[in-house]
Amino acid sequence: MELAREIAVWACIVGGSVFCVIGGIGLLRMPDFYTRSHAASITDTLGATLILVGLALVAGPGLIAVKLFFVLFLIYVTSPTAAHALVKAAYSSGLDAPDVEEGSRLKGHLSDDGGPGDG
Amino acid sequence: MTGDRVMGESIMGPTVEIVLFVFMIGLAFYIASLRSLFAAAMLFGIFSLLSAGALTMMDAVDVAFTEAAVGAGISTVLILGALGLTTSVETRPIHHRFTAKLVVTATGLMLAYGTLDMPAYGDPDAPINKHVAPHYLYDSETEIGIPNVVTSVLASYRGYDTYGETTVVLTAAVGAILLLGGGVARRRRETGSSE
Amino acid sequence: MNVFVVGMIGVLTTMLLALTRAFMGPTVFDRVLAANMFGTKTVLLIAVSGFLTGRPEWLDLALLYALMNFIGMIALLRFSKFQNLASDEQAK
Amino acid sequence: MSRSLVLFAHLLIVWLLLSGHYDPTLITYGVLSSIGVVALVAHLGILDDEALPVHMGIRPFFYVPWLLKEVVLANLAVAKVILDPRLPIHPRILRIRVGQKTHVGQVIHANSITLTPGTITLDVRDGHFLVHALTTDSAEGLLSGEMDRRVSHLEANGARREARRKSGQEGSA
Repeated sequence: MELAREIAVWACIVGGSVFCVIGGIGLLRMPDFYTRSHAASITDTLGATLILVGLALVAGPGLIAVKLFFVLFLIYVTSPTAAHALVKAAYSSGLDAPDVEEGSRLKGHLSDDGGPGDG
Repeated sequence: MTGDRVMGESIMGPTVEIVLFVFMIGLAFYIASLRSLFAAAMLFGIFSLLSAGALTMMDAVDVAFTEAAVGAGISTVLILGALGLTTSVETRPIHHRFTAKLVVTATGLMLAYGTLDMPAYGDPDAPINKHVAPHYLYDSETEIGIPNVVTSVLASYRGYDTYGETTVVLTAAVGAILLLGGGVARRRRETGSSE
Repeated sequence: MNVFVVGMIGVLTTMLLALTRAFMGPTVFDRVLAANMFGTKTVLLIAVSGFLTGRPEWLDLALLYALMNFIGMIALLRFSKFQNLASDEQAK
Repeated sequence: MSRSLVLFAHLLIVWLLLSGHYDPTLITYGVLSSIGVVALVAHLGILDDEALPVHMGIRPFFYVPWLLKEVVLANLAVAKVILDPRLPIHPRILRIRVGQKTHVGQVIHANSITLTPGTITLDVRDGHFLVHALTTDSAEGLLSGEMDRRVSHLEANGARREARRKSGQEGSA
């Protein structure tokens, strides 16, 4: 039981760290602002979740675990709001973005235009 | 795991502090070289978060929180407000300001020299840990009945002081809002532009 | 090797990467994005370091940081007029 | 009134969970500050369906696990894209029609889209979202409309109530 918990803790915290770093790499690799914000959202969701859940497993049930879930909840509520506000500000200021396409017309035809890598 | 934790604490704490300090120094030099003031304001926010992290690592949790609230929160907003009134790019200096660099370097060296006289970080025999601090730490809970020492110091031992401080800050904020905020909003409405 | 040390290294590495993006820009939005990500990483750093040094009470601080970060971010975006700033930066 | 009570209960529970000290003095402070916040919120008049969507009942408890599953899957997909040396992205902006009637529903939908890596809501305009999608896969996931259906189900009651309120206003106007 203790061993299983230890393994779960390691898996969560190491996994969370790896996802954070992947998000950071994405932040550097992606070609423009909009694509970078996708990379940033990885660190805010799975990276933060795994690390905080790992810490909660260490703490065991109790006040500390509750606080960890509060932190997680706050991140989950605030990070998309902040990301949306930022992206919207960028878009409305006219930062270079792809053209708007009609979703209803594209449905089922997405893979036809352009392969991976272009755009 | 317990043994690991003690070892992790003894090595990892200072390492993290050093890493954070290296980040801060690099950031400071980068900010100094920047011409775009908006970017500088953003990086100042990151600088505050870094120093808050460093303060947390040095156990000054309450100072760290003040740093984050004031440094990363309020002052970023204030700097941006000031930027709204001026241009957001610093003009290039005409000549190389050698004297300025000399003065800054000398001041920095003097400050670093001053720290040599201070007691070592975390020294239990330092004057600050010998005088009233133990009294607050050990007796405040029985005397005041509030578990958080900082709260009982702020709100009880020096309650009048805090009261005065709060009044001054509140009055200043109200005054500033009345003098500045209303004016800016009215001007903006009249011109109707985002200039 | 302590598991918290691993977490700490991960978070610090991510901070370094975000810092690099904040240095590189090129637009203001990239810098704001990096600053915002940096804020979340500070929350994680404090949470992990609290466990590392055996004092999980620091979580209160992490909680407040998460709130402050959000408020600061929204205040910033409401406050700044991005049109001017973006073009200024491009002129640089 | 019932809304105020629900809010008060929530605030007090949060206080008790975060404080960790349970002696009469501190609990009294908690009760007093909760009452203060409820009074302030009531005075500001912002205590409505948007602030406290009680009409959703327990349905969020079914939506959140599904959302978390989607978030994890999207994370894995985007992480794979980032680590791929060819960086196979195809960024595009899609205009999609959404079925939510209430503001709460639209906010939940827009935030869920943004929370899922690979898609970010750029703009919300009556009945339409502008969404930036990173890859073809994430765009396809978006167009399948499953999230739209689930959020619509979440607000089902609220939509009816909103419609009733609108018709009532028109009747009285």
